[in-house]
Amino acid sequence: MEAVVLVVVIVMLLSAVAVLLFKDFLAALAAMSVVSLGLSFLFVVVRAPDVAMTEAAIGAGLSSLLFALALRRLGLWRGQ
Amino acid sequence: MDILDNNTILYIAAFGLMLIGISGIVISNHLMRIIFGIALLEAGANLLLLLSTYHEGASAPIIVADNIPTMMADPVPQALVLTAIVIGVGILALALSLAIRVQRAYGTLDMREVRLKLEQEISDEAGIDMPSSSEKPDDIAKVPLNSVVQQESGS
Amino acid sequence: MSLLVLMIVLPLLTAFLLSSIDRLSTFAARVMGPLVLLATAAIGLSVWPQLGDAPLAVQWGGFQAPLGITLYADQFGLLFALAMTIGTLLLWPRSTENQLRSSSLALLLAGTGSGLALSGDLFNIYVFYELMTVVSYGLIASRGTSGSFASTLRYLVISGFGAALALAGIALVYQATGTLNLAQLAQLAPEKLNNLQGFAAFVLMLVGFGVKAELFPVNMWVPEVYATASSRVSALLAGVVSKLALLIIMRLLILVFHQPEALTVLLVLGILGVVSGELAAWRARDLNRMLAFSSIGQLGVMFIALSIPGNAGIFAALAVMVHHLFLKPSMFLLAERWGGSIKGLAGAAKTSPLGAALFVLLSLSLIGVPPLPGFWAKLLVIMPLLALDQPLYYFAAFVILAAASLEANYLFRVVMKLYEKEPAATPHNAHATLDLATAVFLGAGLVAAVFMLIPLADRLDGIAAQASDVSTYIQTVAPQPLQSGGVQ
Amino acid sequence: MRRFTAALFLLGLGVMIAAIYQHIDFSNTAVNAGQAINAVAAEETGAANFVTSVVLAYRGIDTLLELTILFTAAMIGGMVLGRRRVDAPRDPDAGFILRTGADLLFPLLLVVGLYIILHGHLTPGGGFQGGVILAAAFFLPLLARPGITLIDQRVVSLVEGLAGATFIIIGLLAMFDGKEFLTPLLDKGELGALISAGTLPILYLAVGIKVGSELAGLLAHLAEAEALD
Repeated sequence: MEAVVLVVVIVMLLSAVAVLLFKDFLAALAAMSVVSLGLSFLFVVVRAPDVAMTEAAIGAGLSSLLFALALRRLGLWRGQ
Repeated sequence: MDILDNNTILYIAAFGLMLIGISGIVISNHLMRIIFGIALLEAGANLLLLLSTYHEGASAPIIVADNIPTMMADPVPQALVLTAIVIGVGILALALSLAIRVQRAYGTLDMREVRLKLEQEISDEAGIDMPSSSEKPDDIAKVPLNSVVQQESGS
Repeated sequence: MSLLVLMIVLPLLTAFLLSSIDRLSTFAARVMGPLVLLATAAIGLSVWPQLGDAPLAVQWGGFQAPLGITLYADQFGLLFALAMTIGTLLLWPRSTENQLRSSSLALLLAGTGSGLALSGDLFNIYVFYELMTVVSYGLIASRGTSGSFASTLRYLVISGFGAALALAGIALVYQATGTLNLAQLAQLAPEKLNNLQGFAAFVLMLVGFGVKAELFPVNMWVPEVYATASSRVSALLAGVVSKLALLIIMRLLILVFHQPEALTVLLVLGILGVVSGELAAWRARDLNRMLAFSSIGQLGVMFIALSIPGNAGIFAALAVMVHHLFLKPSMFLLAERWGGSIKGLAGAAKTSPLGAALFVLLSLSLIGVPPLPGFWAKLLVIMPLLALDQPLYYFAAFVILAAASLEANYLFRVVMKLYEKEPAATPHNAHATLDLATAVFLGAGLVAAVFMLIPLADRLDGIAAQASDVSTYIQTVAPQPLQSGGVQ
Repeated sequence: MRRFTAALFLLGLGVMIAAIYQHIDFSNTAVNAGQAINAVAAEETGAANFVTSVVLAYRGIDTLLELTILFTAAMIGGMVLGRRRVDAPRDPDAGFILRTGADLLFPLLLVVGLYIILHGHLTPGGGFQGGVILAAAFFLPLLARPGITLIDQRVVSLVEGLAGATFIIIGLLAMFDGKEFLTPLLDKGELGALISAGTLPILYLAVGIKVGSELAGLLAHLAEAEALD
């Protein structure tokens, strides 16, 4: 269990750094979702299923959607 | 794994997220990155709040079929984090809406430029010369509109 | 059961329903907001006298003290809850474009402001504070200019940063004590929070809640916001909302954080606030920004007052707060039509003699010229500072005096312009009747205070004494002691 | 230079955090308000999910304020972004697959969302999580067919107003009963049954509808905002 948690934390922190370093905002957004999903896993580890569900739905899902919509309106969406 | 028990790893994650978030806010100038930084900082603070009374071996604070566990996790921080996450998404949406309007008006999301243009607008409205700012970076003033955004997103 | 909760809940309910009411009748929606605030102000005033003897604790949802959320009403809290409600009523936003939304926002501001002043639970304070912040964004942005959007955005970034730090501070407090109830925290703090962790929590929360209280390093938003928001909104934010944030810091300082380092931090940040604010105000060339910077300076004086240990500090801070509460909104209302460069104000006294006379009176009180309340408020800060007999406190007293002379310099510059014989090239607008009436009303309050100085001081001293009485707070709330495996 | 200062600042911050971490005492975490709530929550509120008890009963006012924050944010979002011009360019139609997918998913998401909301007092989940799914359900058709008006704006504002008002009115009903604001009413029922925990499921339904409508509104505002030409 500890090994899994350690791996998730490392991936999460690396993605968090990547959010700030990626030049492409879409890639940064993807890294942000990875952070949210990792966080959601950690919430399960600390026995908070309600919070984990919320983080997955809001942090990884809804926030990313909001960011994506905004990036498109701001002209920072490279895939377009 | 004596030094790296579960608790330590989780605390490192929480403080690490907060530190990375703060660096994002302090170092970058582009608004989107600052918003990302705030989101990371909030995520770290949420995790810290949940960890505040975390006990290894506790079960989730839910009773399933009359089976009352001996040790349940503390439900209070969970409720608090639930609240904080929802507040966070509300403010995030607001920040993004404002960002769209500000970019439409000023043509940039670089916060230093936004600040300069804001000063300019206030001064124009008041009918006075712009106060000389000591922080005014020369390179910024010369860069044409939009190009900073493209530099950030492109290449 | 106490009707006091209605002060918070009724404005929220009305705000939710306002757009639906508007579809039925526009007139009803227009008068509904002020009427509800009148009613809640009446409720608050009716509770006021009974709080003099004993404060009141109400448990939301009827759950026991450390489990549920406490609403704690003493005269200190209720004073500012009433200030918020009545202040919103006096400064009711008048926006032509977004009237309905502005009304909803004003109602929400009154409700959350009252709740913030009366809350007795750490996380509940955080949520109230966040709601108040979001409502302020709306009020600032309701002006609809690109400048107001940009300043709101910059304000949002600073606030978001501060709020996340405050949340981390709350996490540290809960980790150490296992409770969020302020009364229980007051019981446990000497044992569990008198250490580095407690100090870190204090600093984090100070930065978080200090954003609204215009605390020194996190007040970059102040001049921009007050220059771009409408005058009524600036008056509300500078006059009342900043005091509520200060009230939170005062409560935390009285009940939870007793480290001597905490006071030093406040003192240093206060001094820096006074110096930076007054210098910037001195350099400002338009009235709105001058008032904004001077407000930073005034809040700095309040932080200095807070750093005085014991009852004297609370009393002094309260006096300065109440003085500023009357003075700043009035000044911002006068600045409504006098926006723009100070040079352009030449001869404005001719078009609005009453406004100019009032501005002179307010300036004199702000500087602290003897018979006016501002003098006594500053005296209350400086006397205990000198009595403490420590170099840093002496320095603070010196800074306040030096700031007064700077204030005199830049305010008289404005006054001289107002009474200049040569009128400016562009004609001045006279003040809107309602703005001027409100400003005169607030100014009359200041003049009245001159004649009731002794009873007023007694009353404020009583409120300060009640606010700084930790044992009464604990007894009134009476939280059940926590034990492993449940309450006793 | 700027980067260097920032790096120095962060280094200092890191050292400070490490120092604080050294002083955190992990020993006394068993004594806290949460454990006290765990001991009495089943009896006092009748909900099997104690987080729900805390969110809706013990700290119900926090939840009300949180809904108000969403309400305010949605209102300001609408105010800031404004109405779109009629002649503003629209996004292209999303194509057959997404359209059909959206049509199929809409009822499914609706049912799942409501299920999660109504079981919030028994299992993990509740008004917030379910509300997000409801928001997604109503937003999906908008994504598939840009420019359609799925629901009347007046209906939306009525629904969100009423959902918030329901929460407050349930709280006020307790006051008419002589109890404090937001005291849970009605029979607590059998622990673990669908119809139990008194007014808590009704409150969660109000929360879910409120969260769903506000978030859908925010998403729609952002999606409808005009692109930068």
